[in-house]
This record gives sequence, structure tokens and C-alpha cells, in this order.
Amino acid sequence: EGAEEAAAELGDVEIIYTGPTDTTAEGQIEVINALIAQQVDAIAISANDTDALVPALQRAMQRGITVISWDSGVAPEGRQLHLNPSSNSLIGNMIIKLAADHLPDGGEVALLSATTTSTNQNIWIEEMTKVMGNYPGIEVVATVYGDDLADKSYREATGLMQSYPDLDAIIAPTSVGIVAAAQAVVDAGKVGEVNVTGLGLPSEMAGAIESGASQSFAIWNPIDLGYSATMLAYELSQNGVEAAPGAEIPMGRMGSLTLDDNNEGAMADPFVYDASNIDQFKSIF
Amino acid sequence: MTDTSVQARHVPDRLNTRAYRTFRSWEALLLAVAIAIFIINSFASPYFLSAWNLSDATFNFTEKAMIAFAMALLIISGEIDLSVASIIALASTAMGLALQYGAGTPELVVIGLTVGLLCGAFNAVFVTVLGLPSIVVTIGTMSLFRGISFIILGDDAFRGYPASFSWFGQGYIYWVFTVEMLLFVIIAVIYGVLLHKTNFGRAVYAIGNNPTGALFSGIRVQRVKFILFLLTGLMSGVAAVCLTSRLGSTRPSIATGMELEVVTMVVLGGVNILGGSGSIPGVVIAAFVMGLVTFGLGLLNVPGIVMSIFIGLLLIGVIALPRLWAMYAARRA
Amino acid sequence: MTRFIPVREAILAAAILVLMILIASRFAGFVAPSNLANVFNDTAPLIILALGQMVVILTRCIDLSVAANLALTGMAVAMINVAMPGLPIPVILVIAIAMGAVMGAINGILVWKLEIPPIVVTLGTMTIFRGIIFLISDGKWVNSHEMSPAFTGFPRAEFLGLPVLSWIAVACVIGFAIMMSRTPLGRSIFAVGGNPHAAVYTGINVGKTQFVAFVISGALAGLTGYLWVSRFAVAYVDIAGGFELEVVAACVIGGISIAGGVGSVGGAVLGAIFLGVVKNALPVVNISPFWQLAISGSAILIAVAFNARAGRTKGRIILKSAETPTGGTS
Amino acid sequence: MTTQTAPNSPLTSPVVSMDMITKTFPGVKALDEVKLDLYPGQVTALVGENGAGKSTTVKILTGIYFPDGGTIRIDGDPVTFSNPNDAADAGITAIHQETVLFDELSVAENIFIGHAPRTRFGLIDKAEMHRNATVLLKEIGAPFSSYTQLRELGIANKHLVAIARALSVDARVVIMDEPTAALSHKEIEELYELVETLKSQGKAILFISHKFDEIFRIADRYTVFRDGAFVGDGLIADIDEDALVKMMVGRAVDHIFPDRDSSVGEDVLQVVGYAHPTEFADIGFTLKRGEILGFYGLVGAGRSEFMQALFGITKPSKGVTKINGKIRIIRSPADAVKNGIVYVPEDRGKQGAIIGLPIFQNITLPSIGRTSQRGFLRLAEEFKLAREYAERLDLRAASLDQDVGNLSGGNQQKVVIAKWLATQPQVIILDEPTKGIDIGSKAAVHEFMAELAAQGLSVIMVSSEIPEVIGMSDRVIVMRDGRIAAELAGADLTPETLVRHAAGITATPESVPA
Ligand SMILES: Nc1ncnc2c1ncn2[C@@H]1O[C@H](COP(=O)(O)OP(=O)(O)OP(=O)(O)O)[C@@H](O)[C@H]1O
Ligand SMILES: Nc1ncnc2c1ncn2[C@@H]1O[C@H](COP(=O)(O)OP(=O)(O)OP(=O)(O)O)[C@@H](O)[C@H]1O
Ligand SMILES: [Mg+2]
Ligand SMILES: [Mg+2]
Repeated sequence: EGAEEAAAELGDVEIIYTGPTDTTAEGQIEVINALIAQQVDAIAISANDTDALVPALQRAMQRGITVISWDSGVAPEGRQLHLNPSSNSLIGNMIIKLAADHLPDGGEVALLSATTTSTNQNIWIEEMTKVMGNYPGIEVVATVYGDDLADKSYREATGLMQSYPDLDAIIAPTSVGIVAAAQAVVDAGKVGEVNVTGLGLPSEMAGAIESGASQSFAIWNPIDLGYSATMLAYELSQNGVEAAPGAEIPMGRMGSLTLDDNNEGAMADPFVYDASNIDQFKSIF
Repeated sequence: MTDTSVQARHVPDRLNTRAYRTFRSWEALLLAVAIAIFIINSFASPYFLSAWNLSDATFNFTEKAMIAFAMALLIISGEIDLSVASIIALASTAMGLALQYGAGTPELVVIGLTVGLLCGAFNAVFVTVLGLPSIVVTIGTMSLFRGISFIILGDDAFRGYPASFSWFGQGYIYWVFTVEMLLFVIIAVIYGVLLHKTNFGRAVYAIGNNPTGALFSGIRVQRVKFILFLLTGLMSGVAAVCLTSRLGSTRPSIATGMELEVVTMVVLGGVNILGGSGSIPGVVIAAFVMGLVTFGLGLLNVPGIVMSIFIGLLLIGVIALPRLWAMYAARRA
Repeated sequence: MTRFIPVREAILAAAILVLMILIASRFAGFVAPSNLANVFNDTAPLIILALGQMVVILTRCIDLSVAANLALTGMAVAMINVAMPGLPIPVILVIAIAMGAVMGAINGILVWKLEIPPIVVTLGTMTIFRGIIFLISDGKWVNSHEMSPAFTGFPRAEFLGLPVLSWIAVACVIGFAIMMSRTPLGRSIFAVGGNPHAAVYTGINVGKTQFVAFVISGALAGLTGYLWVSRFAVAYVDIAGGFELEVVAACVIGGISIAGGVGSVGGAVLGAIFLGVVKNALPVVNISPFWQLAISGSAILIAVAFNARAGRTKGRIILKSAETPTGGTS
Repeated sequence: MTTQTAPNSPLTSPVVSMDMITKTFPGVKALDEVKLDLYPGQVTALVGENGAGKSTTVKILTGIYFPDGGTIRIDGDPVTFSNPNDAADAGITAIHQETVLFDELSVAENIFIGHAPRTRFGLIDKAEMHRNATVLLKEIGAPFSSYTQLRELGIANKHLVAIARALSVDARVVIMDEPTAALSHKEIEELYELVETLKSQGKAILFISHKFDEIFRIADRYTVFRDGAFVGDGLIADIDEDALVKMMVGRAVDHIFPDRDSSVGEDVLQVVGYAHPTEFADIGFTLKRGEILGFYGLVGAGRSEFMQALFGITKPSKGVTKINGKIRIIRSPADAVKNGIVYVPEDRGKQGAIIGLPIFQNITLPSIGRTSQRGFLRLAEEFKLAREYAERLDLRAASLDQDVGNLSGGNQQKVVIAKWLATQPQVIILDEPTKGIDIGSKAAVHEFMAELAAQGLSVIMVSSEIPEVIGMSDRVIVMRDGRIAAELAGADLTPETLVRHAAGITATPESVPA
């Protein structure tokens, strides 16, 4: 949606939105090859493997195609720049803060991640671990993986509540995981005892906020993200903007992106949703 | 003994029986499908008829096809190996591990192939020595092999393969012809000869049609099956080398779901999933068909999941249509 | 001598017991009745699907499309619920079962009338069904707050201390036990798998029996589709991805011979429970998540190897003076 | 044996009458406008060579195959059977040539599958089913219980179950396709009595057999087919054996066992102390060059089991094999073949022919090393070898490229024998070599065995047919319950002694039926 908006704004841009059969690197490479073959001007990719796409994307760049990654990144050799939805350290801090805010006296929290290979999840968790010192009394007791499958995430969440009867919060920085965990908490009758938080979409989480399984959660605006990625790709491929450390690249209504040493930049802060504003957003995204 | 019996009847060598013709027509049919897809593709997308693009498209099937040839023999013999994709994961992980200890390209290749062989041997022991059904064993080892990769790698990845290593999956022999294509052709020829022109191939067919009868005929059934599992493991090792080289990194989730695509390719190639019949030329054409379909639809930017509908329909349709036609013809006659 | 199947089941039951003791030694709470009830409830979909798969495998077929069937039905009923929130649950159930049965019938027809090998048919329909979910849903999710409370509430409503989901599994188990041992259909299913050639001579229509088996499996997949979506309160393209292999594994662990004709309802149920216990126990006994895959893989291998030993029948004994037979024939 | 109730009156009208029945398989016209009439209270023998179309007729009568043309009448009314149930409803039941039973089900379930007694709720009444099964089993003298798992029974007992199954429906027409092929002496006698009982109940019986003694003993009428065509029919009382054979084969066949010069040579095979935990014990003998050694015993005596151990399939617990005086270790059939020992199995469908492969590939399979070069196939050589042996055995086939699965039972057996002869072995083990083979081919097989022995091949022949054992063997080993009961030769070799040792009767020889 955001990409369409950007395309409309720019006028001379056609968006091809496509994806592989399953979320494997090999599948994405097939898609990249098809895009190379069509001689597109730019590829904006959200990778499911940091490294495996590098050779394919390098080939795309060799053939004069602009490559940027967004959301879930590609290693620096494989793209010109990477657009983070938000700064990783901000997200890392945000997810633990969301949990800690509701635990003034400290408590046990557990992490429910997606797959063991999801780049962004793991970076956020890493960033989160760095700032743990700022939250005394909060203890991360376990990290489990729901593989972005509803049933596995559900089971993992149930397992967490059994293994740690005193668990106070589950942090799931994944949209599948957070929904499944909230459902598991409702089914276990632990609403009020265990707070589910993390990153999720308002449309999917509205039920959990309503039931009280989740007090609050955060997310950036995916529409803005698509918009920004499109704008960036346009700037690089059509306006000859160089992606280099320190560069500032405009992205329409979203201001501009400042690149760090890895040619990475962050879009904006995640936004927190709770009972007070969920109804307003649940029908938007 | 000639005097008591009547004049020995002359039995001709061959009659072109219907079964024979049906067999012939399978490859013919498949070839027609492949050509049709090629033509449709070239009309549907202006980008299709380009040497470089077609060359890129071959990556869609070369690695799978390498395994498919060995798998074809295995399936003809009445067994199956669903763990091939997991063998790739384990072999790739082993290569990555060796890399950490400073292995160079030759060592990496040897390690990849060896691990493939060992995994094949592991399956073979369960199937031929313990006598368990291969579909079940390999459903187990499918989890086990990939599981070991996960234990070793966790959420990490091995990267930094030497530049010379990238030759296998990214190199070109001449102009647009890739190393993988060359390997594909060599392996196809080797397996074609092995299955159709040697005693070993004959034994494979005999076993697939009647394992007990083959045993009673003095064929070392378990040994042949053992070798077939080794070959399938080895080919998975080769595919692991190519794929790892192409991706330039290893993660435990590498090649997820590839086993079903390999089996699909083999079945599409006319190999009887129940064993006993099939041919390598059929599998070669099937590889092209699958590669062309995915690439052609990719050019039209059809999402992968919708593409899989086409593959599914192709799989059933290619078998169903001739039978429907025969039924229709029989009714009219 | 005649009763070798219960022996096989007893071994499996013992293995499950040992497993539970091991788990209990690390985490006592696991064997608390309430938790066991939870594990059973969690395993209920697997049990239901395993029963359907058992029938199919007994007739020498295999149904790899169950998970895709489940997902498609689940998505369809979820979308129906969104469109018509007032539709009563019994109607939803009927729709789910009927949809699943129709998909099973498609498999069955292809196997019966066109004689395409079942593994090929269901490999094909597996991808087709998944693709159709994408087409009807446009890749979007149906979320819990869009579903009606009655829709999501049904499987978790409690009755005599157990959720309805568990009760449905129990009902299926009892129904299948009767069907397999006491009805002509059950006997024909065994006969068709045991010796299809002989079944023809006996007047049993092999293809039709296989068709019926697929319809049964499909209907159960459809039923499970609704239960799954309502229980996890979400529907999307990938739900239950790869679950078909787990269902087959449950059957195989339960001693259902992949070659057809051999197996029992008890075996299928125990096989499913075995996997369910393993799956539920791993997270609670704090084993690193990276070990899970390898452990379940080994569990399958060990169980199957064990099973084959237990199931190996003793040959007939010719020697009158044969000492205690060692079982090591051929 | 019992009273002859049905007079051979031609006045009775047939219950079943087949007319102008035609059936074509790809490449083969199995039946060409044949006719067959079955009369109540009479036994009609259907005779013909292998592949004459007898079993095909049975399958058409029981609704398994649908004829391409012709009519079937029951009591004069035309009927069509579109599936086996239609035939069963019309009162036709059959014991098929192959055992068509279910290993995983119990004996009672096998008998009643498809028509089990039901309870009020429509469920199967197991108690009633077992009661009925027990009665039936007793009637045919079966020595096992209705609860037995079928897989635990030997071939002969399985055949009894098939018979019980056929009798479990209240039929007017009972078809028996080579029912005695797998049965022992005693069981055959019981079967004959059963046939008499059925006759006296007024049932029409179709009896298919290659054994002329039994045809003349129990049949009232005969019908002859040759190569799928009707040749003639009539009353048994009006014809003699030679005439019948002539009708069947189209020429005269003297089935006198070939004269053999039984001067035998040096020791070729020495077997010492073979034993197996459950199947056999203390088996030892020597086999000389050019000798035919018979192995007699009741079905289930363990002969096949032992032969398979010798051939490297079953693993014996102890035992030594010496070939030409040297100890040879045989762990697999491949080892055995390498050492010149080959085995023609009894169960040709499962163990012999590779159905799905063409005839020539079946024949060359164990000799592939000779027709190929450095592991690569040479098709011309294969066809040459295959044709040589196919013609020597007078194989009836459309082409050498034809799937063996489309051959008649007898012709499949010929392919299996051809396959082993092509390996040019030193020792050939023939397990029931003439079981299910027609009289013309049988004589050919006997002739051939004699010829092989004369050429210096040593033959072990496992057979349950007394005339064959006596007629062909230089020496006979009798097995009982997995052990050697006796070794007989010369004057000791009589039907009486064979049966006495095989059955373990030590007292005075009772009346032994020939
Ligand atoms: N399913 C089939 N497909 C093709 N040909 C067949 C099939 N069944 C039988 N035939 C052919 O039909 C002919 C008659 O076979 P049938 O089995 O009726 O012979 P038979 O008289 O019973 O012989 P036997 O005494 O050996 O049992 C044979 O030539 C056989 O090859
Ligand atoms: N219950 C059974 N299950 C499987 N195969 C059997 C069974 N019974 C017998 N067989 C096989 O069938 C063939 C014939 O068995 P049979 O009952 O004639 O016993 P046998 O030991 O072969 O005795 P003999 O050859 O002395 O008659 C053998 O090859 C045997 O291995
Ligand atoms: Mg016959
Ligand atoms: Mg025998």
C-alpha cells in the first residue's frame, strides 16, 4: 500500500510485488533471477536470510540494478543500503520496556522468537540483552522459537507458562508469535498474570488487547515502510543518488534517511498501541 | 528331448506391444509439454528468449535434478529417500564447520561429498540391514539430519567461503554455460548409462518389480539397494556443494522442502512411484519442464504459492490426461 | 500367538510411560492430571488426523494433502464466519466436514477412477489446496477479533472437565474402534490393504474402498480444520504447514504398516500421543530449541525400529523338538 | 467313495450354461467362442493344457472378468455379472487357482469376509462367525482353529481355508480350480469326500485338474479346451484317458517316465549336518553327478525350507556344503549361483518370475554376467540366449518382449525353469517342478530332467506326487517334521514305503491309496 502511494506520487514508477512459494532463500533467489531477467530498475527486498541472497543480489547489481533491503536485512555486500523500520537498538529497548513498564517490582520474562534464522529478530534480541542492565529486577528466563507457526508458537508459549509458573510476561517480537502467545494466555486462564507484549499489528492484536492478554505492544507503520523503501529505491536508481556512509537520502513525506557505516538507516520509532488507541488503528493495518 | 515334443514354436523377439508404446509415448508427451511451455513462455514474456536469462533459469532445476537422477533409480528399485534436503543441510553445515578450521576448496568439496555418502549409508543401514521401510526411515532421518545442523549452527550461519569455492555454484564454463549445467549433463549421462545400459540397471528394474524374485534370481538385492542409497546421498552431497557455493553461506534451513520437489520431478519424469519402471530421459525432460514453468511464471511475477498450483496440476494432469483420453477413446470405440 | 498386535501396542504404551517418567524426573508438573489433560487436548488434532490417515494407509494409500486440506477448510470456515457471524456452529461443522470430504473425494476419485498412485495425487493436491488458500484469502489473515465468540469458543468449551476438542477426539477414537473391528467397511479396509488381489476375488471393490478411505480422511481433515482455526483463533495460508508428515509419523510409530493391511486404532492413537508427549515435553524440560528436531527425528527412528522387532512374526515351526524358538528366522 | 447319487442322465438341464464366450487380453485371445455346461449333482471336469483358458473361464463365471462376447445362462435365463458379488448372489462360488486370502485376518474372518453374520445393530457378530467357521473347518477336516491368524498357516492349510470360504456361501455351483495341487494325500481324500457330499446335495461342480487319475475318479462329465477354443465335451464314462489326452493336446502323448541310464558319477554335492532352530535338523546327504535325487514328504515337511537354506536364502544355524569335495560358504543366492547351485522355487508368482519384466530379461537375469560385457548389457546376446531356452521348453508366448505377467501359470513356470537352465548349473533344485503344469508339458519337463541328468547335471527334485517321485528318482529322501525319515532306493522305493515314512506310520502298512 505504501509502495503504491509512493508510486502514485512519483508518477513514472511501476511496482512489481512478488514472493516465493515458501520462505526459503532458494525460493527468493528464483524470484530475484526472474526480476533480473525483466531488467527492473530496482529491487527492494526483505530477506529471510542475511547471507544466502548476497551472490544473487550482487549479480543483480552487476547488471545495473539498484538493490536495497528493508525490514529484514541483507549483508552489506549484497545491497546498496538497508532501511531499518526503526533503529535496532530502539526496538531492542522498546520490547523490554513494554514488558518492564507493567512490572514495577521486577519479574520473570520470556522471549518467543520466530525462526532461529530470522535476522531482524535476533538483532533485536541482541540489542535487548545489551540494555537489560537498565531494568533491574527483570530476568529473562528463556528464549524459545515458534518458527512463525501459529501452533508451534502457541505450544511454546504454553510450555513457557508451565515451566515458569511465576512468569510475568512473554515478549514476542514477531507478529505470528505475539498473537499465538496471547491466545495461549487466554486459554491457560492466565490473563492478568502473564502479559504478552512485543511487536504485532493492531488489526491482529485487537482481540488480545480487548481480552487483556496484552496490555500494550508496538509496531512501526508498515505503510510508511513500503513508502520509504520505494522512495529510496527511486532516488538511487533514477536520481543517481549515491548510497555511502553518512549520506542523507530523501524519502518523500518521511523526511530523509541517514546512513551509518554499514549503509544502514532507520525510519522512525515504533509506535505503542494499547487499549486507548487500538480501535483507531485496527482497521488501518 | 526334441523327439517327444512337437516342433518348437517360434517366439518372435519383439512385438510392439501396447505397454511398449505407452512407455514410448510418455517421454514424447512430456517433450511436447516442454516445447509447448517454451513457446508459450516466449510469447508471454519478452524477456524469456535471452541466453543469459535462460542460463539463470537453469539454476531453478540443476541442483534438484542432480539428486533426481539418483532418486529415480532409488524409486525404480521400490525405495524412496525423503531426507535428501536434510542431507544437503548437514553436508553444508559440515563444510562450514571445516571452513572454520581452515579447510580450502578441495577439502570442502571432499567433506561435502563424504558427509552426503555417510548420510546415505546411515539410511541404507536402516533400510537394508534392519529391514525397515525407507519412506518411514527417511521421514525420521529428514528430521535427524537437519536437527544435527541446527544443533551445530543454532541461529548462526557459516559464511566467508573462499572465492575459488564459488566456482561450483556461480562459475561459468563458457559464455552462458554454467558449471552446474555441465555437472547436470555429466550426471544425467552417467545415470542414463547406469540405468539403461548396465547389469546394475537391470538389477534395479528387477528389484523394483519383484524384490523376492530378484533375490531368488541371485541378485544381491540388499547390496544394490545399499549402493542406491549411497548414490542418492552422494548426489545430495554434490548438490550441497553447488548450493552452498551458490549461496555463499550455510544456514540449517538451507534447501528446506527440496525433497518434495525432487520427488515431483522424478514422478513427472514418468518414474513409477511404486517402483519397477521409469527412465532417465524422462527425468531430464521433467527437470526442464519444471524449470521452465517456474521461470516463465516468475517472469510474469506470479507469486510462488500460485506457481505451486501449476506444478501440482501439471503433476496430476500429465498422468491423468492420457488416461482420461484413453477412457474417452474406449467409450467412443 | 494370535495376539501379536496388542503386544506391539503394549510396547508403545510402555515407551510412552517411560518417557513420562523421564520427563517427570525433570519436571514433575508435567504429569499432573491437569497438564496431561492439556497435552491430550493439544494432541487431539493429531489423533483425529492420524485416525483418518490410518484408514488411508491401511488401504495401501497415503494422504499427504491432509494438512493442506485442513488449512483450506479452516480458512474457508473462518472467512464464512467473518462474512456471516451469526451462522450457528453445527452448520459450520457440517460445512467443514463436507468441504474436507469433498477434497478427500477428489483425491479418492483420482486414485480410484484414474488409478494414479496416491502419493502422486496427494502430493499434487497438497500444493493445489495450499495455492487455493492464497487465492481465496489473497494472502491475508483472518484474526481472532474478526471471528465470532461462538466460533472460537466451541472447541474450548468444557464438558465434564475436558474441552470439547478433547471430547471430539475421544468420540472419533471410539467410532473408529467400532468401525474397524465390527463393520464390513472396516473389514474391507483391512482386506484391501492386506491383499488387494484377493479382495477383488472376494467381491470387494478395491478402488471404491480406497475412495471411501480418502473421503473419511478428508472429512476428518475438514473437521480438524475448523477446530484448528478456532482453537488458535487465526487462519492464514501456512497453518499446519508440514503437519502431514507428523500425521504419517504418528501412524508409523503406532505400528500401522506403510505397506497396508496391518495396524490398529489403538496403535494410531498411541503413536499420536507419543509424538504429542514428546512435542509438549521438550519445551518444558528446558531442552535447547535447537535440539528439538534431532530429538524427534531419533524418536521416530527408534520407535519404528522397536516396532518392527515387536511386529516381526514368528515363523511356523516344523521341528517337533524345536527348543524355545529364538525368533531369528530368515 | 460314497453312494453315487446322480445318474449320468443327459436329461437333466444345465444350471449354468456358457455359450460363445470370448475374452481377449492385450495380445492374447484367451477364450474364443467357448461353451461350457454345468449340471446339478454332477462333476464336470474342465481339462486343457496350460494357458488353454480354464482359469479365465472361472474368472468370467465368478464375475472377476467381464467377457467380450457370448452369453451366460442360469437356469436358462441370460445373466450378466458385473462384479464378483453378482456371481455370488447367483449362487456361484469358487476355489481359485491362486490362494486369494488375507494374511492379516483370522481364519474366520477370511472365510466370512463380505458376508459375515450381523447383530441386531448391523455390526459383525464375531461369536456367531467363529461358531459357523468352526463347523465348516470341522467338515473339511482342517486341523486349526478359526481364531488362527492366517499368516501362521502353511500353504496347504491356507488352501483349506479357501475351500471353507467357498463352502461358506450357500451355493448351487461350486468351482474348484486345481484344488488338490497344494494338498497332501490325506487332505486330497477328504476333498474327494467333500465333492461327493456336494454332489449328493445336488450342487453342480466344475473341477479343474491336470491329474488324470482324479478326473477319472470323481468327474461325471468333461469339457476340453485347447488354446482358448472349445474342443469337445461328454460323459467321462464314454471316454478313456488316452482319448481325452489326445483331445486336449491334439496329439497322442505317452506319459511314461523316460528311460534313464542311472549309472551315476562321482560326488558333486555333499551336505553335512544342516540344522535350523525351528525348521529342520540333522540333514545330510551326498549327490552324485548325473543323479536325480527325489525329496518326498507331506506338504509342510520342511523340504522347501531346507532347499532354500541350501540356496542361501534361509540362514541355517549350522551345516556344511561341499562342492566337488571343497567346502563352499553360501550366504546368498548369488553365492549359490556362483557355485553352480540353482533353485527353481515352488511359488513362481512371488519367488520365480519377475512380473513386469519381459520374458527375455527374466530368462537372462541370473546369467546376465554371461550375456553382458564388463557390466554393460548386450541385448542381441540376451535375445539369443532367451530364444534358445524358450524354444527348448516350448514356451507359448506372443513375443520374448512380452511381460511374463501375461503368461498362463504353466508358461510362467517354464520361464522360471528356462532362467535357471540358462545359467548352466552343476546342481539344479526343482521344487515341485510340475505343479500346475499340463500333461504335455509335464512329460516334456520329465524328459528334460532326464536329459539334464544324462548330460551330467545333478538334480534334486522336491515333489509331492508319488508317481513322479518314483518314476524319476534314482534315490529318494523322505522328510518328516523337518528331519530325514528315510532314504530309499531300488526295491525299497514303493508308494507304500514312501507314504509310511512320510506319515510316520511304523506299524504294519495300512491300506495306502495310490
Ligand atoms: N490378466 C491377463 N492378462 C493378459 N493375458 C492373460 C491374463 N490372464 C490370462 N491371460 C492369458 O490367457 C490365456 C489363458 O490363461 P488361463 O490362466 O485361463 O490358462 P489356464 O488354462 O488356467 O492355464 P493353467 O493350467 O496354466 O492354469 C493365457 O494365454 C494367458 O497368457
Ligand atoms: N505361513 C507361511 N507364510 C509364508 N510362507 C509360507 C508359509 N507356509 C509355507 N510357506 C512357504 O510356502 C512354501 C510351501 O510351504 P509348505 O507348507 O509346502 O512347507 P514346506 O516347508 O515347503 O514343505 P514341503 O516343501 O516339504 O512341502 C514354502 O516355500 C514356504 O516357505
Ligand atoms: Mg489356470
Ligand atoms: Mg514346499
